[in-house]
Amino acid sequence: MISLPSILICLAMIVLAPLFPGVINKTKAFFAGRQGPPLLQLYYDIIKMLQKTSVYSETTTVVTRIAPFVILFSTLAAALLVPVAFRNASVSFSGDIILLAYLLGIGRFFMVLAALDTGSAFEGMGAAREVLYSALAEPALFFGLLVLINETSQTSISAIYEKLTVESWWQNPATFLLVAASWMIVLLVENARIPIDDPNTHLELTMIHEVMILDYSGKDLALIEFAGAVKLAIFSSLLVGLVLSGQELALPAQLLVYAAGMLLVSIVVGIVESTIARFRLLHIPKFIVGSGALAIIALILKLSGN
Amino acid sequence: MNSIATLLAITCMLLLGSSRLLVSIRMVAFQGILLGLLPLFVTDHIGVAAVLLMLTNIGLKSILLPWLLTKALFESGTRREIEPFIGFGASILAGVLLLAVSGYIVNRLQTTAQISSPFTLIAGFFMFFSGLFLLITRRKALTQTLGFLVLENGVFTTGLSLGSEFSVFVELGILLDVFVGIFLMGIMLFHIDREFDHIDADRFNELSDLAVDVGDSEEASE
Amino acid sequence: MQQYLVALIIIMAGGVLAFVTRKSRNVSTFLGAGSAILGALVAAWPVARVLLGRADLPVLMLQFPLGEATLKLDAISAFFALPVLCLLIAVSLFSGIDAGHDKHAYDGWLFFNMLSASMLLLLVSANAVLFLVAWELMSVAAFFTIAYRDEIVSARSAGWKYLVASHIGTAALMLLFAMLAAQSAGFEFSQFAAAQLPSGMHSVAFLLALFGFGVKFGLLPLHVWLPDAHAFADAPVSAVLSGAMIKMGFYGLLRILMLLPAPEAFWGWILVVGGLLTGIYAMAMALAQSDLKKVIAYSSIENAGIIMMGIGCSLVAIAWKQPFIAGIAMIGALLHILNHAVCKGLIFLAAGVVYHAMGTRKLEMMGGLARSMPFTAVCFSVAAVAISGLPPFNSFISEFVIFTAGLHTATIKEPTAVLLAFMIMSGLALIGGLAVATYARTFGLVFLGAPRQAKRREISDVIPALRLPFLLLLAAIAVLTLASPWIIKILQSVVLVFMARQTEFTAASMQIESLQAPVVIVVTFSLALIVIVLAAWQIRRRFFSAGDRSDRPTWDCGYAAPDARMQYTSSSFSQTIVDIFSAVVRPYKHGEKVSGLFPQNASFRTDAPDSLLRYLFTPIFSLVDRVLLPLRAFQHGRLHLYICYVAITLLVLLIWKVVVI
Amino acid sequence: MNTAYALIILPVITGIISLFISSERLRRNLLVVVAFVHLFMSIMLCTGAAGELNGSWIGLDHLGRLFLMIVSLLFAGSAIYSMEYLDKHPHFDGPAIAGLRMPGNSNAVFVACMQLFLAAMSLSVMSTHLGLQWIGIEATTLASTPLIYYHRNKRSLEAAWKYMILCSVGIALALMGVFFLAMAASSHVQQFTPVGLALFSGYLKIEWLKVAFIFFLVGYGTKMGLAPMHTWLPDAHSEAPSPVSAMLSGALLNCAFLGLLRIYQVCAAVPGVASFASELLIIFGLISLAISGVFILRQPDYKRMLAYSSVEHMGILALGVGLGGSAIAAALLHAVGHSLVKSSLFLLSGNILAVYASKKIEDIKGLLKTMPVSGALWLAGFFAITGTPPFTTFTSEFAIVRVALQSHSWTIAILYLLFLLLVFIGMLTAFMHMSLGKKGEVEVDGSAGESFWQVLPPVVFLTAALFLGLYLPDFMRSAINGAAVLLGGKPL
Repeated sequence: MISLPSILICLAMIVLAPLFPGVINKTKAFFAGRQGPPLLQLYYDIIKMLQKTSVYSETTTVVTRIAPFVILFSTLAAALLVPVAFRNASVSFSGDIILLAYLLGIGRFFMVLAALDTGSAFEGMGAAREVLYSALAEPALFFGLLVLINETSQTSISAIYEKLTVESWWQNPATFLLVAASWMIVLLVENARIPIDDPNTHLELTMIHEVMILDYSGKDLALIEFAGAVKLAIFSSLLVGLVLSGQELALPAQLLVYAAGMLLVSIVVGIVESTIARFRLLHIPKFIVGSGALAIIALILKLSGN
Repeated sequence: MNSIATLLAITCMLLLGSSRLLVSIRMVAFQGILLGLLPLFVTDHIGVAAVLLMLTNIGLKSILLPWLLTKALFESGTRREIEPFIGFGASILAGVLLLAVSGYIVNRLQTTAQISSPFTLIAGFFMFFSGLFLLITRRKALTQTLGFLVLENGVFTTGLSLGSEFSVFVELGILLDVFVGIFLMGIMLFHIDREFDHIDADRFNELSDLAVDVGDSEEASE
Repeated sequence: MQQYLVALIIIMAGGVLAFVTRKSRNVSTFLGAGSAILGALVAAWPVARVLLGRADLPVLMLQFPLGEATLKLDAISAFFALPVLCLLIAVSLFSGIDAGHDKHAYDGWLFFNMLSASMLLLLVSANAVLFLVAWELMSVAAFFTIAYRDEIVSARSAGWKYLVASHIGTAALMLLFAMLAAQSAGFEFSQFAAAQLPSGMHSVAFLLALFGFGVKFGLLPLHVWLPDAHAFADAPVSAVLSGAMIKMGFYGLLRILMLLPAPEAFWGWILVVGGLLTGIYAMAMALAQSDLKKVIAYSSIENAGIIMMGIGCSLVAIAWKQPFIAGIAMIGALLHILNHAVCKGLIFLAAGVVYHAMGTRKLEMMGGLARSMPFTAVCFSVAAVAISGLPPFNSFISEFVIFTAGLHTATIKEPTAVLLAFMIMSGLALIGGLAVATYARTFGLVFLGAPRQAKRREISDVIPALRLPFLLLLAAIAVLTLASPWIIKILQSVVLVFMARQTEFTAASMQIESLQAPVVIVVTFSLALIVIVLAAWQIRRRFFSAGDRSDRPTWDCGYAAPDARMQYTSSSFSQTIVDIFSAVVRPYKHGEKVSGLFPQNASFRTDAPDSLLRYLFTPIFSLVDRVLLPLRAFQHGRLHLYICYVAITLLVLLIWKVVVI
Repeated sequence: MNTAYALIILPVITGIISLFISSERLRRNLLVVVAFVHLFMSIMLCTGAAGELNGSWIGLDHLGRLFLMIVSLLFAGSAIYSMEYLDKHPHFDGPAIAGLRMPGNSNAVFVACMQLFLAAMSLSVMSTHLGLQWIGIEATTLASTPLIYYHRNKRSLEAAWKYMILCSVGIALALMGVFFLAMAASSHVQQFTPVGLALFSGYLKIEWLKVAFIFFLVGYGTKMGLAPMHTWLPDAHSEAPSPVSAMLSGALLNCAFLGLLRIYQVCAAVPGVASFASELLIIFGLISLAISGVFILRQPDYKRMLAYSSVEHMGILALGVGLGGSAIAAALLHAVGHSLVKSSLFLLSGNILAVYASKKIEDIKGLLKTMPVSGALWLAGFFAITGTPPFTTFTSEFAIVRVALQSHSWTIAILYLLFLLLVFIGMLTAFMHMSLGKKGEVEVDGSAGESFWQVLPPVVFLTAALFLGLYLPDFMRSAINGAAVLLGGKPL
């Protein structure tokens, strides 16, 4: 159930989480032929913001104040549930991934509330989109999960990854590729990356995630940004656990492979962001549903397999 | 007694054919007399009761009721049945048809049971049918009354000719009922005449369910 | 058992007395509410004992025109009595106190108590006739509570719709029970269970039951009465209707299933698919609503859908001889019934308070209430989080259990099994996601942001006394969350009672323990999350809030004079989602398009009537109307033809029966 | 025995006397006194205190008991009710009646005819001899026609005329049936009573018996209001004064029904004919249900609506008897329940009419507000008449469905429930419109229709209907079961 080493690794992952956006930006900069912001930029931002005071809109209520903590801690709690470095998650039990998804859900719920709390047109707009896309993305995540469960006949994500070996990949690679692809899309959606959302556009009208936290500043913003980074890390390590497998390695090797995998995911995200243009809002739902469709195809392949 | 039956049938035919109400009333009265005489022929032994029955029958059906109806007729000032739903000629043809039908029925019935006097039975059925026919096809309330009377006579005749005789007590009761019924109708004729100043039964259609208010439908279809 | 009956009598008598003394408001309120609470407390004792397996209460016989009727309180009944009693206490407390100081508050005690009493009677009636009697008493009482504000047209038509729907359901139930009774010695459930139906009949019975009870728990498309009824009834009534009466539908379904032999797999499939469609449809509709209470009403339908999925999954698992899945799916469904009842009670009462304060149910006119009524806001938010099935509250746990059932189904290497798991998980996920959207929207637009309309009156929070019922329900939520592992253990016994006849499952074969451990962890996480967040927030407020300021307007992208009416409205919030479901949800859009550089002041509003009502039932009813109207010409008032009818009938009969022999 | 004769003779005498009484008050008191004496005597008879009686002319078997009690009870109720009803001069709808005041003697006629009506009904209920029964039933028509014409206006006259003609024709058919039955009964049969005939069922000529049954069915069916011969019923019931409508619908229809039951009693004893009779009864029952459903939906006139609901319930009775088995007992129970509920509804409609002076449903709003007691009873009556538990009507209707399914005739059961549903929706729409809602634009004072004596009978009857739904006293159970057995059915 509870494994201490994983907790340590998990903590490490959390601490290093702000690194991955940096990697993504570096990749994008590379493709753009620019030098780009430093790798540790997010750390600098967070530290800087932590020293600043916050300014709240006069319409806001306690919801705005409390939301950052909910977001942060629900994300951290979720982080405890992901398998890290090919080992069991810090806490693993039957159906843990459900809890994971819903912990992220509560965070999202409060972010939406905070957005509505400001009573601004734009943030409401962002909130509306956010709830829609996540509502569509969650099933896609579970479809992929179904494939894995049926493959390994395990109900805890850690146990699933434990059973998941190279052989199972060889047996039906198409299936797993599709699942991986669909989860990749889910990652992009959940972390508001291109082509779903553009973290650093200038036009609030087109934003989703960024516009929701428009009125946050100082310490609160720092917490939210950090939570965002952790969320990215969570999904990345889910992907890593799915794609790579290093159960039989020794601990140091596991750590290395894992770290490489995480970086790889970030780089892939960066490549995607720098090659694909942001979709029009109308097309995004189709895109997400499409990711679900990928998983469903995988499911069908799987079933026709056995 | 077959002659009586024949006479009965003929009266019915005339009833169907006649347009003048007075004539019709006379016919019915005549029927009353014939009907009163009929039991004497059907039953071989004639007791006091039978005679009593006969007298009341004649008294009521051929004197009292016709008198009442005639009075009503003059009160209402209508003389003749105007354009019935089925014309008089057609009615007579229909009458012939009905006669044939009754004959056919009696024919069938004879296979199942022996009937003392089939001829009267035919007449009875025929009167029954033509009574119904009058009720359905004639406009005037008065004619309907007559039709009902004929109908009753038919039933009575049928009963007699089937030889199904109850005790005088019952017979009298039946007779009384019929009489009071016709009497009431006669009374109502006066009222009808007073209220509507016509006695066209087919113009009584104030009470019907043709009219529907659309008010509730909104709530229903909500 | 006697004690239970005494409780019934107390409640009913209180209602009658309250009606008699309705002239003096306080007395009748005291009698009505008091008796309801007292009765609930009295009934709670036997219920608890049965539930804990302490006592097997003796049955009670009642002489009826159609033979003796048995009253029996078994585990299932006892379980379903819980939501009723819980809500009865809280709601009577609420409206008792409310009626005390607010003369517009609900005070139809006679029918309120009648409703409660009949529900409690329904639960213990083990005889078809008695069951139907209780069922109809419940329905009729509910009708009067719904149409209580009968001077309002919409309330009347809601009542009309409700009663027609419920009567259609009852007709199906009459057919069902008559069918069962026709095959057995009498009207006793025990006799039904003993009866030998022809094999096909079981499915017919199930379908009839599904139809009859589905009307009550809002199975698509029989739910059409539900939104209006809940919207136009007073808040306490809606709380009881949605929290307790809907559940009676499920009780009936389970009761019938107990009388039938082991279920066919396709029964379960019907329930799962039906639940899936119901849930998604309800959420899509909820998002399109602009009426606060209708949103909540639709969410009741959605939760009914989730419960259906749970029960359906369990039935399929029974057919597949999968004790564990069958067990936990049913446990999840039952747990969800309980959780939903509590949360729904809470949120409806809160909504009622909002309605009374604002004088409107239109979401478009609300906003910023969190400032003026913080307590209500807290209650509403807790209930909202809970109902949308998010941690850290109770509804998440029940959904989690059903999810687990889905996960375990997926481990079976059968395409059908995976399909089932697929439906359950995708359904729960999608419904859950939409629920999040719905309640974020509702809470956000009602309580957050700036008020959307100029205040008509000074809006104040509930009076202190009135907080009591809310606190009770909050406590109930807390208990249901924290004690859930233990509750699951109890529910297992209930489920075993339910499955006793059809299956040979035992506590051993069900091995519920492997579910308890995860639930314990989930509870721990929830608790930890709450504690840490609150602690962190307090610390931040106490020590790190130096220099924070909240005196600036919301950043509106440089627009100089932002205004409350520029906020995102409820319809605009849900538009993006509603557009996706435009196949089923067809909102009316009133208003003209804004055009030109300097547009005239335009107006725009939308409302979304229930599509199935609009496109299915209204056409059917008007069709019947159109078919039947011409037949009225039969009664044309012409005596001659009337006589003709008689003659023709006679002739037809003679020719048909005599001549042609 | 003498009591039995007294039951018939007494009302006749007093009725004739009351024609010549000048004092209005005395006359009415006489009516009430007679009613209660009659009730008392019939209770004595039914409890057997006056000795068992089964003469070849007048007798009282279980069937008779049941229906005699109904008649007597309802009459007592209507008598009480009419005390005040006669005082009021409700100004009726339609210009034809405006400012019409009833001539003084019409009350005398009313009172007299009421009592004759009672006598006739008692006769028809208690006569075992079929010819005698026919006389009784025809007499009921004669006695009730003036009652329908009580209001002395065009509409009531028209209604009375139609009633008179149609019922007379029907009854004539029934007489034909009596003769055929006599023909069917060969010379072996000593007494022309159902029992007597059933005794020699072996000797009955089947052909003739069938023809006789058809004539009885059409004849008494007309009087009983089975569709499509029911056409007189809505007119008469809606135009007659309310206490009379109550009697017509509650008692008279039952008398005609009893007439039908008597011949059915004979048929049930003959193997070949029983199924034949049942089939016809089922068919007519369903037709009546359907027709009433059609006309109750969107019915603009509430008294007519009640009349059509009577047609519906007669249909249920026919259906129940036709289904046989314990459905017969259920049908008899239903007859009791229907009489109680329907009569109280008609009495209440009188109260409403007196206050609102309109029979149009749309003119009437917010009964619960304007006349609380009557309004509440009106709604209660609605739930009772639509067979909502726990009223006794539900018990019988449910039992009938069960039997229908026992004989595996799903179509019958489903059609039956469907028509009931139709009726329910139609009546619900009307009753909701009338009872609920605001007071409406026309200001009326409800007190006019709320006097104690005009509310008492409905209260009593509805309470009885409710009580019977929850508990069936032994004497009733035995009566119903005994009657059912007479008709070849099973006990409830």
